[in-house]
Amino acid sequence: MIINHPLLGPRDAQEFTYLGDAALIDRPDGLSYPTPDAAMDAMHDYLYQRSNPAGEHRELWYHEQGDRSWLVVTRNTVTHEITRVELARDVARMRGRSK
Amino acid sequence: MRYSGFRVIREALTGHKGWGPAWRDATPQASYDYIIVGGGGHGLATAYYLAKEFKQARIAVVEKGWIGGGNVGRNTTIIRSNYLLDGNEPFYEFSLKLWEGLEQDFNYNAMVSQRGIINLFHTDAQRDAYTRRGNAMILHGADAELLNRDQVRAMYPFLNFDNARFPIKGALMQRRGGTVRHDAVAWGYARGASDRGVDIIQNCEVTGFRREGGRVTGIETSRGFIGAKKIGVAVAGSSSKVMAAADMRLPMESHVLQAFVSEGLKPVIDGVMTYGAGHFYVSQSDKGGLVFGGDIDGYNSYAQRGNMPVVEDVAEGGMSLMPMIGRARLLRSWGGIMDMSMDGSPIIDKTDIDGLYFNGGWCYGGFKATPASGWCFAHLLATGNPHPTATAYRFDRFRKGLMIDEKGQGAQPNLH
Amino acid sequence: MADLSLKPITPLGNDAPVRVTIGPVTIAEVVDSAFASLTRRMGQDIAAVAKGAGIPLPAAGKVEQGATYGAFWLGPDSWMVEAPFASHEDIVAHLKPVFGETASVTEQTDAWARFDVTGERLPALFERLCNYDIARHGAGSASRTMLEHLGCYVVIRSATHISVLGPRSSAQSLFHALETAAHSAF
Amino acid sequence: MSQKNRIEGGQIDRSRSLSFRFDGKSYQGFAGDTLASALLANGVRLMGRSFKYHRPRGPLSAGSEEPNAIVQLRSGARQEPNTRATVAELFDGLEATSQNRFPSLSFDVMGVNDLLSPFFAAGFYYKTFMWPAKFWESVYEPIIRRAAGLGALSKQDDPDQYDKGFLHCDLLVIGAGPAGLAAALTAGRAGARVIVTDEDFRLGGRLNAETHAVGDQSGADWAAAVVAELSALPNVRLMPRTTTIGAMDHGIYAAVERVSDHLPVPAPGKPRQILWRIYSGRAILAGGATERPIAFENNDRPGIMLAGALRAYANRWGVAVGERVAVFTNNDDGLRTATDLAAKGVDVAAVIDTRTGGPLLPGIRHLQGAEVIGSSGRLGLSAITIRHANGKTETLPVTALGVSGGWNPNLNIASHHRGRPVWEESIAAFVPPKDGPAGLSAAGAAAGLFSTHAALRSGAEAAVAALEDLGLKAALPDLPRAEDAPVAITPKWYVAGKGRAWVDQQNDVTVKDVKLAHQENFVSVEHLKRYTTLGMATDQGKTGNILGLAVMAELTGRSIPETGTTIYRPPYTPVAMGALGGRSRGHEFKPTRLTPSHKWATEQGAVFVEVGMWLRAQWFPKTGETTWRQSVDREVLATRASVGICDVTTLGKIDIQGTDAGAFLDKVYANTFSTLPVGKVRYGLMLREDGIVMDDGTTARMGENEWVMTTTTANAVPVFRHLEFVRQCLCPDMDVQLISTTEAWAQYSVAGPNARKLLQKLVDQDISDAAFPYMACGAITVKGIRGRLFRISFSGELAYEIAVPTRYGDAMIRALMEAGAEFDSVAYGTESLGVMRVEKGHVAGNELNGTSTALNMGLGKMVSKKKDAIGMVLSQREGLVAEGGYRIVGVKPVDPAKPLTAGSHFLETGAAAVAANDLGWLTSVVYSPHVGSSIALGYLKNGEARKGQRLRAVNLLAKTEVEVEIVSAHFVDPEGVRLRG
Repeated sequence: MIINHPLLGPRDAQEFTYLGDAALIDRPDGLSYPTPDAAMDAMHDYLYQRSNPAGEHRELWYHEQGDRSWLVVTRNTVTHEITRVELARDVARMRGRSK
Repeated sequence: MRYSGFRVIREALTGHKGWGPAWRDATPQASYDYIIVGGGGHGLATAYYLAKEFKQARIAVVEKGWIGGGNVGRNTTIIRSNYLLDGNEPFYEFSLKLWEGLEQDFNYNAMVSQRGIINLFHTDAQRDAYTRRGNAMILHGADAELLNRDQVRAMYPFLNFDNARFPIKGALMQRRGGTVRHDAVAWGYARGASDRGVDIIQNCEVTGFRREGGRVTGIETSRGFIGAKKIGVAVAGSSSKVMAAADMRLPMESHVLQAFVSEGLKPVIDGVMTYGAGHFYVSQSDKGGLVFGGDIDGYNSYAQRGNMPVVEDVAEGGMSLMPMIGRARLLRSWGGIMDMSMDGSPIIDKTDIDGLYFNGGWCYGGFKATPASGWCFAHLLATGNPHPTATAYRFDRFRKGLMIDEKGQGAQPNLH
Repeated sequence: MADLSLKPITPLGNDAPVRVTIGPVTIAEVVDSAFASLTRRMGQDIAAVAKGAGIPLPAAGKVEQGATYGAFWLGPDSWMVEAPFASHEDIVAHLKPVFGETASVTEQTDAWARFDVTGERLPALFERLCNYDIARHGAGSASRTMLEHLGCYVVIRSATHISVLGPRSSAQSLFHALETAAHSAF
Repeated sequence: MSQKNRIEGGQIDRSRSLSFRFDGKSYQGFAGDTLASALLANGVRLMGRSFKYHRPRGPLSAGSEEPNAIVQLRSGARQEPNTRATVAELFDGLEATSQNRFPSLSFDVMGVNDLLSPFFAAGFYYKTFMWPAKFWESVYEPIIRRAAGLGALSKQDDPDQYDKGFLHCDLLVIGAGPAGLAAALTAGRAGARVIVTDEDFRLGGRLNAETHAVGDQSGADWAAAVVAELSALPNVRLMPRTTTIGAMDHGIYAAVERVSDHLPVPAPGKPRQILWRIYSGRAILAGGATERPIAFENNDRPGIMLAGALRAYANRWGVAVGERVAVFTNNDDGLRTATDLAAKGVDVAAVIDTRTGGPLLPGIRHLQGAEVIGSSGRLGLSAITIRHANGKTETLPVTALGVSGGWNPNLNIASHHRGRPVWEESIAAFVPPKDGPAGLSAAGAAAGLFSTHAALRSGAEAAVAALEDLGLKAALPDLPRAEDAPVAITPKWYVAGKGRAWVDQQNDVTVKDVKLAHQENFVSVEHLKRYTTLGMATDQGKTGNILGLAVMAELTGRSIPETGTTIYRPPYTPVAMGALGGRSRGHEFKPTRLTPSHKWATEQGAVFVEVGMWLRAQWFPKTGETTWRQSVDREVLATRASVGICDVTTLGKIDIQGTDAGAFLDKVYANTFSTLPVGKVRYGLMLREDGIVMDDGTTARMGENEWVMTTTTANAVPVFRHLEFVRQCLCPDMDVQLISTTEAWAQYSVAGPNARKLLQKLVDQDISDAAFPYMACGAITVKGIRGRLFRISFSGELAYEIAVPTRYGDAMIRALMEAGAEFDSVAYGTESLGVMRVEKGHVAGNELNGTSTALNMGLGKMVSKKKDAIGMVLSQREGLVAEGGYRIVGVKPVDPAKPLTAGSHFLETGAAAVAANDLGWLTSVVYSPHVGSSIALGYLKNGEARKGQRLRAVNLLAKTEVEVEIVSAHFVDPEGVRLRG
């Protein structure tokens, strides 16, 4: 596969390491819950539950053998067609993450 | 119709006119007591044991395409019970015992062949881990041996012992491990189930579950609604898709695993071998092809095909382990979809919806599990309780911190 | 008392750099440049000071050579700065005063084994080593890519001069790969 | 030697005669021959035996689709089983032997299978061999395995080299026949980067095998002229002997170039084959078409071949396969074979045409509405039996028969993304799917366009369209005149009859087997294939598959498109494993990482061990030491008594800078770091999000905003990846910068009571306990060289880790040993490192096993609940904090003489060896010269409470057990006095 890196252009996916669903960006704040159980519920859903769609999938790839950018790649899991590639850092900020 | 050597001879002399269909092609009835969604190995085995061992009736298996067309028809045919953890080992040993009696049980020669499996190790840490595992296996009543380098060499002299980047130091061996003719497993279960009155319905795709007050009452299919008291889903490769129709998210991702077969060769590799320093495992089929594979491609996929990096990675492992295969030719590659769970172990459990049961998340260990998976799923469906060897395969183990993580990779499906 | 002063060795483990010629190409171990990574700190602007100090900050995928300093792009807001080893052995000491707390600077000289490949038909060699399209990118391009299972920087200084920077501990494996590929290609 | 069947003409170089051997017998051929054409020229038709019935077989084809003429090429370590004689390029001294026969090809005792064939019908083995149960493995299967298989591996290492590479182009053209050449010409002249691959050693495809003209020259001459023009274009790369084996994602194609297979041995330094990964903007499949036979009784005898092949042998190789030939066809293309052979003076006895009406061939006995219903000849065709339109039968003596059932486009690659082929009635064949790989189009015969004119035109047009997609302009070249005959075919799949009519010749699948599969409900094409093995031979059913499914379609009453095809998968033709492995084998399987002290350690005769990619010194044998234990005991005792030195460069080092670095470390470590003063080091515990320990190590604060993290050797890469994930994806606004410095610094551990004394001789600054206390760190100089010093200890002794730029690493170890001489300092390796860390109770690889928590490791208190560090929340799940869980303990044998074994399990005294009684296991075992016995760390259920208890450490693999005492994991200096000394 070829991932069209937003900064470097087309690169062989072999240079990247795959993590999984881009929802892993949306990490809950473990201290923001009324009880430890509630925090565990939220963290459990975050870490273990997956939509795993047959079709469009937003997912995290790390350019390990390249510039070490984490990317959010929008890819069809049935055809492998890639329709969008973004820097994960930008996506994280768009989702309201900061420090 | 019972198969036997005499029968084969008689048919041969009379032009094979007497052979009937191996299984009936059934058309859906209005309703059943049990519907098994998925006509793969696990689904067919479930129906077979429901009828034969748990004396249940009014059972149907519905299959989207043709039976045995999923991973049971597309794998590297290995059976073994060389697991480490308490949650797994009893189940896989139960499965191996079922394999050992399978052909006589369902009167079909699936060519269960216990020619032994060895896991090579190349470091002291791997040796320690295999020692721990071998002991765990024996504690669970399985067989295990630790071979030293010379014992491995005597067994497979053509391995790379003298010019290796990662020298072979020994191996964990399970003599009762081996291979099975994978397609025949599906056909044998289908035939056995069909003979016991199970309706096998091909080309019937499930499009939804009908629910009334928190319990399932049947399935919507491409061939209309079919009612059911209990529904068991065993659709490896499509688990998330099918369960989404019941509004469930699963702790798993679907990944593609490629596997390969070489041209037919005279016998050279007797048993099954896994390489401890690369992603490569191999056996040789009765037909002569080297059947081998390695790692999954590593990204979510339903495409049933992979890409070159893994093909090359596997070949590099093979060439570094047994440089003689440089002149053997790869004949065919294929890709199957693995439901990779979050700890690398499966789920056989009730769902929160009454009457709906789930069997999946087998990663790439599903084939060897087929008999026990069918038996244990049938047990759960028929009795409502998990089979003693499958009590750990629960949905809530992740929430409770009771993961069954053989590889110690954590919630990273593509590393299991 | 014995002389305890320290003498350096090359990445390939010798007193002097190695150099071989195979067909039209020469592969040379290079030890006369010092390297440091330069990364802009959050919210800082370093363009002006860099310019003032003659330190180029090339765009993504590019390499640029200044009078004393050269640099190629490592990642977002991050560059590998090169300078002559003789004058800049302690390159960090040169760069810190320039950037102060506006950038993070880390010595990288000995993190890498540098091999310069010179000669004609370099694409014919590199097509057997990495998937980086030498012909399309051309002179002035630089990229990290996979080469013989190693993460290496391929720096195209000109059509006939390419530097390969690989992990220093794997210098021998990398050099062997370059040699083998050259024999295979020419 | 006479080449009795050689006739004039063809593209062979008669000035270059080549000698070769087949089954020990010597023959002559010419440059340009294949092994098959050369053998046929010499009158040899029998070249192989079939898989199941061991039937005598000769070539069916003249190309890579060959199912029958499968031989063993070369000998010794280069022995190459299952080689298709029809594509094996002849070279001087070529050596080939027939395979799958005993004792000889002409007399094969396994031929008895043919007589027993009624018992070996499709799937018979599923119905028998089940009694008694044990007999399968012990009796039946071994016999089957011995009988199965085709050629044999040498069991020796492949002596040849292989290579890999990456190519980039705008347009990839797969196949260099008329369509491919026209496409390449169009794109090449437009200046696009073009790559043309063709499996043949001579470019031109069918143009080399046909007689009709292209423009005013012969097809072969036109092809040669175009090839000459293309070779002159710098932007075009012609790759003969290169098979494109598969379509991957996003325009990537895999191709294998056979660089040296046409040579006796590869030239020095040159590979046998190269695997190319081709990155294309667009691709055109111009792979031509494959002819299919018509099945009839005994249609598999040597001498019976595809009509197009019979023609190709005559036109391209100047070989008349038989002195008297016939043609059996259901289409006009078959008639060409008759006319071409007749024109070459070959005696064409008859053309048996299943069709009626239409013009008769002039001057040739053209029997319309007739069928071939049988053949005879034990080891080769001697006669065929014809049934005339009027029902009369006739036996016609011929030694060769050309059969044509029509042509199938070679669409495989277009279906590699699982697109389903489309049935085209007008040619009675499947054409490429509409939903093939993105960017791939088909042209010429591969697209079902069979005339030369249509091939040329479609190739050129496909190129124009492909370039347009890429924003490049190309003009249609003025194409030469060429034949444009329409396809005239009346489908005929098999001739009904009592006997066996072969569908898959190599695997011996007959029409009867297909019928039996149908009878037993194996009607899906996938079931048909798997039950009968149709299409599973080395040719993957290139000639037989469509035939088989046509028969099944007829039986089920479904149409052929309804019946469908099986899935097309890579590779297009079989590929040598060596090519897929490339250079990565032997010691080059993976790169080797060497430590800075490697050169010195080698001089010391150190024993090395693989640690990941690293080679590390395991121990340093001294003269007189005969066992590794002696060396390791000496190293450990000397270190604890005085001072020892160990290269610890392999530990991961990560430079962490930025104003938020402290907060960042608080996020990724379970314990707190932001409070650490400058100049101090702290031990850190890193968790995965699931609460399991990921890694541990020390992190030093070198400056206000400058930190240096160390990781374990094994986890350096995953930890860095994890840090980048937290930095970019979870905390995108933190001011933190990361870079690895693992390779930049050579780092040595100097441990033991005399460590300070030794180091002070080299370090220019004061490192007294007052100036440089326990857990201090800082920049120093070593004889004027910049360095770093960390006062940390893994051994429990007074210890430091000192770092200098890697280029000085070699000098540093020499200097340390020199300076340490007065203290009898020793160098120690990974074994002693392991002994001392176990003596001190430090966890390492065997304890950091990916399933253990801080609590398991006795480090539970390190997990701060006050901050939301990665893994904190989930580390508190009930299953992970349950009472009685695994805790790390120290283990000692009650009898010091008894050795322990890592991996042994804990059982209580008297408890049966069953899983229910399993209490845990020994993780790490060493011999401690300090304790004077084997000691171990272990994970033990409720371990804390069991200290002082006696248990059994059982190793059921070796049938040994040792009574052990559970003790504290700290075997030396539990109070930690020494390291603060």
